[in-house]
Amino acid sequence: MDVPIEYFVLLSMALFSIGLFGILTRRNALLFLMSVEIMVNAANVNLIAFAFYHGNLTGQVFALFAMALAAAEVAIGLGIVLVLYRNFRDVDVTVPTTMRW
Amino acid sequence: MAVLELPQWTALAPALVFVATALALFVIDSINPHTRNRSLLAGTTAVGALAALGVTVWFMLAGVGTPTAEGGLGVVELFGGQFVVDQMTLFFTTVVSIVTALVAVASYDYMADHTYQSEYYSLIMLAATGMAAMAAANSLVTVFIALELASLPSYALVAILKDNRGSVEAGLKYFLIGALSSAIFLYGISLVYGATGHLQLEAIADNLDGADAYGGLLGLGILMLIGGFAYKTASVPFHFWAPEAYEGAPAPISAFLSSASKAAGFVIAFRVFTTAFPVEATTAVIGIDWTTAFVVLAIVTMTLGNFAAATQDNVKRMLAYSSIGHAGYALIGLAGLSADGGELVMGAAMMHLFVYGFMNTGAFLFVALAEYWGVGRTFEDYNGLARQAPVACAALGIFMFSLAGIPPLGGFWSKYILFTETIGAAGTNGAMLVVAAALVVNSALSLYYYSRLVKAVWIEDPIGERDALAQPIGLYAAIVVAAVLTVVALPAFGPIADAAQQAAAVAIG
Amino acid sequence: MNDWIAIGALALVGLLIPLGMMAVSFLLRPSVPETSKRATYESGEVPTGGTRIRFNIQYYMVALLFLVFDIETVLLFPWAVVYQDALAAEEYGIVHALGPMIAFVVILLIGFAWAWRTGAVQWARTPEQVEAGADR
Amino acid sequence: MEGLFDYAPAIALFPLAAFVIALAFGPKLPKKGAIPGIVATGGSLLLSLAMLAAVAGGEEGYYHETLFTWAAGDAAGEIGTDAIEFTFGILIDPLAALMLVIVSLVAFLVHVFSLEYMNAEGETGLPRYYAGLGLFTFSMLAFVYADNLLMAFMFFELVGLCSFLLIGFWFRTRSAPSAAKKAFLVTRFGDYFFLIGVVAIAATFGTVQFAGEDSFVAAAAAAIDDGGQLFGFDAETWVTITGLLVLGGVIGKSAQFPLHTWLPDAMEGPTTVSALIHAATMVAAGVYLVARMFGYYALSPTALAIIAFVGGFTALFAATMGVVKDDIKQVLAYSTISQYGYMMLGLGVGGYVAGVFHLMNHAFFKALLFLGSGAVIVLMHHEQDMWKMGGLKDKAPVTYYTFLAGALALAGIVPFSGFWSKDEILYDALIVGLEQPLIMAAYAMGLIAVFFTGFYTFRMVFLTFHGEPRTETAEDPHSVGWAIKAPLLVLGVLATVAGLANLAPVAKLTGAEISFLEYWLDGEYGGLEALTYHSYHETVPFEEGAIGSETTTMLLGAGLSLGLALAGAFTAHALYNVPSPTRHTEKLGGAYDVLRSNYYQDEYQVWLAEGLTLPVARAADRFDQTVIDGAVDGVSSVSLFGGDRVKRIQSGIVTNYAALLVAGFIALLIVLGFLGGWFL
Repeated sequence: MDVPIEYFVLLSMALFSIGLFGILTRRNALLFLMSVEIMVNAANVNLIAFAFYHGNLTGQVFALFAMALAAAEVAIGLGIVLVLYRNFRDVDVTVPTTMRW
Repeated sequence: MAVLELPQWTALAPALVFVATALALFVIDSINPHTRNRSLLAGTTAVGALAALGVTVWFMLAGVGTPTAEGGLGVVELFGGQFVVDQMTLFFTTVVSIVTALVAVASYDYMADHTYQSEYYSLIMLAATGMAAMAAANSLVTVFIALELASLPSYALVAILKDNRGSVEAGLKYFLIGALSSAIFLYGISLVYGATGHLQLEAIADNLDGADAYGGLLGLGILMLIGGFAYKTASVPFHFWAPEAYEGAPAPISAFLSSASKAAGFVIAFRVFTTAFPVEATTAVIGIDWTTAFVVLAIVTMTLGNFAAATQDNVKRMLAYSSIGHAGYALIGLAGLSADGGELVMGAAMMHLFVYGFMNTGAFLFVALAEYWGVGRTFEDYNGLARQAPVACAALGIFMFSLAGIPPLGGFWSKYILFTETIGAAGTNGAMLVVAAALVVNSALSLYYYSRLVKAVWIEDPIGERDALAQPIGLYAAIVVAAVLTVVALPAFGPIADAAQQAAAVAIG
Repeated sequence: MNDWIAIGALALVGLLIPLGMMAVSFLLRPSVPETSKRATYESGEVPTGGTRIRFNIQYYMVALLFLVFDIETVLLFPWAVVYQDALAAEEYGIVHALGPMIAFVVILLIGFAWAWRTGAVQWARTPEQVEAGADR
Repeated sequence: MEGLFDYAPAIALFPLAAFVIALAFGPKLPKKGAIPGIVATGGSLLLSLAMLAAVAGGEEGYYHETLFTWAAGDAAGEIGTDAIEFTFGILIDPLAALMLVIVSLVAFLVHVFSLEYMNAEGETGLPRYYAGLGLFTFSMLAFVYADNLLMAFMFFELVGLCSFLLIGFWFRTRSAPSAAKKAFLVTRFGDYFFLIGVVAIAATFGTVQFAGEDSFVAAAAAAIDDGGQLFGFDAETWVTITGLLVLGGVIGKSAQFPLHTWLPDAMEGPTTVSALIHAATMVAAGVYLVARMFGYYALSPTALAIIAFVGGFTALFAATMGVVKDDIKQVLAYSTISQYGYMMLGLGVGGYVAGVFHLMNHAFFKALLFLGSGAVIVLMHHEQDMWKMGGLKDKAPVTYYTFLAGALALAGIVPFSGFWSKDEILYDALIVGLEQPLIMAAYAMGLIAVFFTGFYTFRMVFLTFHGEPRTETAEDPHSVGWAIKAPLLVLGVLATVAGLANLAPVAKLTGAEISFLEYWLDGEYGGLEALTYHSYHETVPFEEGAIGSETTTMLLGAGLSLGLALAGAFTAHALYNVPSPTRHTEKLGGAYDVLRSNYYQDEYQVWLAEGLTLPVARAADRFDQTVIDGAVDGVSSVSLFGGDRVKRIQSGIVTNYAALLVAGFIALLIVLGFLGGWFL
């Protein structure tokens, strides 16, 4: 199989952009989190594709770490979303604006 | 000294001490769930931080990181170059551990009524571990892991006051921007990896010329890395979390984040950009000098931070913006790098971060004290505090004037050296003159709002009647120690400057 | 011919079959709109309350713990793959190969023990425990 | 003898102690601080005499010691040493030792005189007076033995301050404070140039030492020999420029044209102060400074010629104004200006010995005259107008005869001291003037001034002491005590015989080696080689001529000046030594008004201040108020406004943050990508 590396980069960039789009448009905290996960996975796609391309395993191993960290991040994020809901009765990220300027 | 006989991995001892302390706290809490034994918890934390400090200082004295040619033990490389322990590592580990110790001591009083005691302290220790690891990270893998290790506990720490809307809001914003930034950072890493095929910093530098075909890709990757560092150091345009996070977080955590976390962010930025992307070689590949980006960021960051700070009413938020401004000053260290050196500028930036670590921690701890007293948040609320708490307010005066850069305090010397070195660097990079001008203008502006606080505390009359103020021993001790360190930084400035310059020189190689 | 054509055909068929079934069903079924048909199914009982119910917080705790150990496994895999080779290699002893992973697992275990002790995996609390931990 | 030099700092420190004592305990002391002052200045006098002896009898013959280094740096000069040091040090060579004796002697006598003059009539604020005198004496002595230009400058300023304080001693009157301010401002104006000169010299040569290997004088000489450039000028031109800058301070302090206007007004101070500060010592500081760094001026013929010409002009100019004054102190003030003009003339033509000689003599006879006038004022119950005096000769013989001795010295009548020194100056000017037209002009002015000097001096004497008493107070004068008479007698003797120190014409005629002062300043009795008369004489670039033989020239010049002085004296005798003299002013016609108004010097300076400086200052103020302040205020309000706008970016809504973050990132990406060519 000989898919040029550019395609993977394009794929990952598309994923990244989709994630970014989600972050910019979604107000729901969970969707926000999911969008971030998409971006992280875009990076993982890159890492794995380039690991294949360069013929070393560094990228793949790093992708594993990235996944672990993303999971940890989500765990924290969910906790924060939980206390957010408790305090603001909503998971809309645009609601908490007590501090500004 | 005995360092020689130790196994290699012990070079990471400061970080290991931190993590061991965190685990010890978990064990303590497991033995006696939900323990409220503050002395034990805060004490363990402080002892752990001081132990890490002791080890670091011992390493420094023993000559770890000092080039062997000068009689030192040389730079220690670990795990195939994934970690490196050199002078810069030790320099910044010192900052992190001192700030951690101060924060732990101050939290003894500040968090007295809090439910989650052991969690709080162990999260601090884990974050400190991350920061110490950041100082030693020498590969984009370890950089990212360490960065996340520092960030994740920080999110939780900011939001730890679960019933306080401000704290939760701050945590949410910090987390969301942090998650976005780390995603961008990770993507940047993947692009750099794609362009060079390596994640270890020296290996990246060695393979830069092989990345000719991917100049744009590498450039975008580097830019995304800059984004990640900008987030960690609260620099424009990734600074948006900072004002809210610092304002909403418990004040000792604000101190911790704005001092230690920022310093750690800078150390990896310094290391990545000096080791992995040497200016000349990188410019050849990506077609542009990346210092340009830092010149722009430094100017914009310091200007935005100071300008926004000038009109704040809320003391904590003012300090938050001023912290952004100081990030701008420290960014000069990267902006001033050039093909034929720049270690002087970077050393000056490191000095500034060192001194800033104390004075800014102290300032935030004073806010912690004010919150402990419950006097309110605005400048007016602080009016006339000096009559009731002269010692703490004298310390505040020291912090403010040092932050503003008034002689003869430590902040003046670091800023002064930064300024002269910036001017010196203008020989190779004309834009540095603009940076120097911005530095001066912003310092002048900063004096306005710093002195405003001093004036409020010392000169103004209190607005209303105030009850007698308690004198929490932990907070007072931390503030006084921070003030003493700020003042002591003056006679000690020679050694600090030497250490910073040497560390920068070794890092740039 | 290209391999892709087969894939394309498969995708097409995969799409057509459910759509076709739905279309056939739509054409054949009688249409009798009734409010009870829209009600939440609760085993024949009359439904009470809204469809959105709050889950016990323990679901979250357990989910998090699951996540942690799930990820642990991910990190165990590459280690397991190279373990034999590492033992076989001269320069790495068993301490070098096994030590880090033991440290990793120990850290996890400490965390797990702490979570257990502080009640993260406790599904329900007895009245005494509720009493004791009222402030949590 | 050498060990004595270790006590040199005490010379200045004694009066400083007196200052502190008078300030701290003055009101409680019996004589309100006079006694400590007398003791201290007496001690200074004894020590100064000991220094004189030590210089004369010592091995080295001088004392040069750095006592305290208060700043040292790496700032390299344009040439010279690569590190600069600012120090306090003491340099006692023959010149300084002589001056120390003069200053401490006059100060001592003035202190004694004050005991009666000031303490007599329930004067208030005496501790302030004695403190001022003590501080002045301290500053002046320290100035005299300063071993570098910067230290000299500091004490130069300090004596100026003391002068200000003492002129304004009677600060409740209207005129005294204004005179004090005028004195301060005018001398400050000159000092301003002095300061620039100090900085220029320090920056050029990297040293401000007067003497020794690393003095700026030596450095300047070396620079001229090298023929290099200094700050884009020829070395000599630059030396001239810096020398003239320093000369600004000299002109201000020694009341030379055009900065002389403060001195007559300074007579508002107590007469003792006038005697000490505005006649004998402080005003001499300027001339002394020229003598001190004479080696430097000697390098520049231009600077010397300017000094000479200014001196000669001032001598004549002030003498003419002295002719029409009615106030006894005013006459003396103008004569002081005139006499310092002579000294400048002497130094300017290279007559180092003559200048210093006249400085010494003048210190004695002018202090005498001022103290004498003080005695007259006491006699006259504080009346200073000479037209209200007359006939005091018989009622106060001691005052009269001592005053007469001083007057004869001032007029330059042989054999009183003033004759010898003035004659030497004029002789030096003449021999140089024969080769240099400009100096000749200066000489001519000096010569004409001799006539006026003789005239106004004896006009003063005759109006005051001779004729019939013109008022009731003059008929029944107040009596004076020993504290007034004793200083008068001492000074009277000195004014009469001080000429013996350097009887140069006699020496030339007879061949006897009796020009002691010349030997003294020439290092015959010890001193620094570079600071000796013959060393200077070699450096001074003027040719010397003669009319016939040297002796002829000398006799001719002496005869001419003596004749003119006598002519002036006899004119005064004819006009005023009558029982009831009249003013004779109508004979002067329109010139009277000009002279009476001091050549409108004050008017034009006031016009300069009000017509020129004030509008400029107003414009500058307007500029400062509007443009500068406006800019500063503008910057601050723009900053605050900008800060207010900037912080609005922080909208509080986290999705906005994400959007702005991405936007900022993309902006950076576009800029860098565009510059780096990533999109191509």
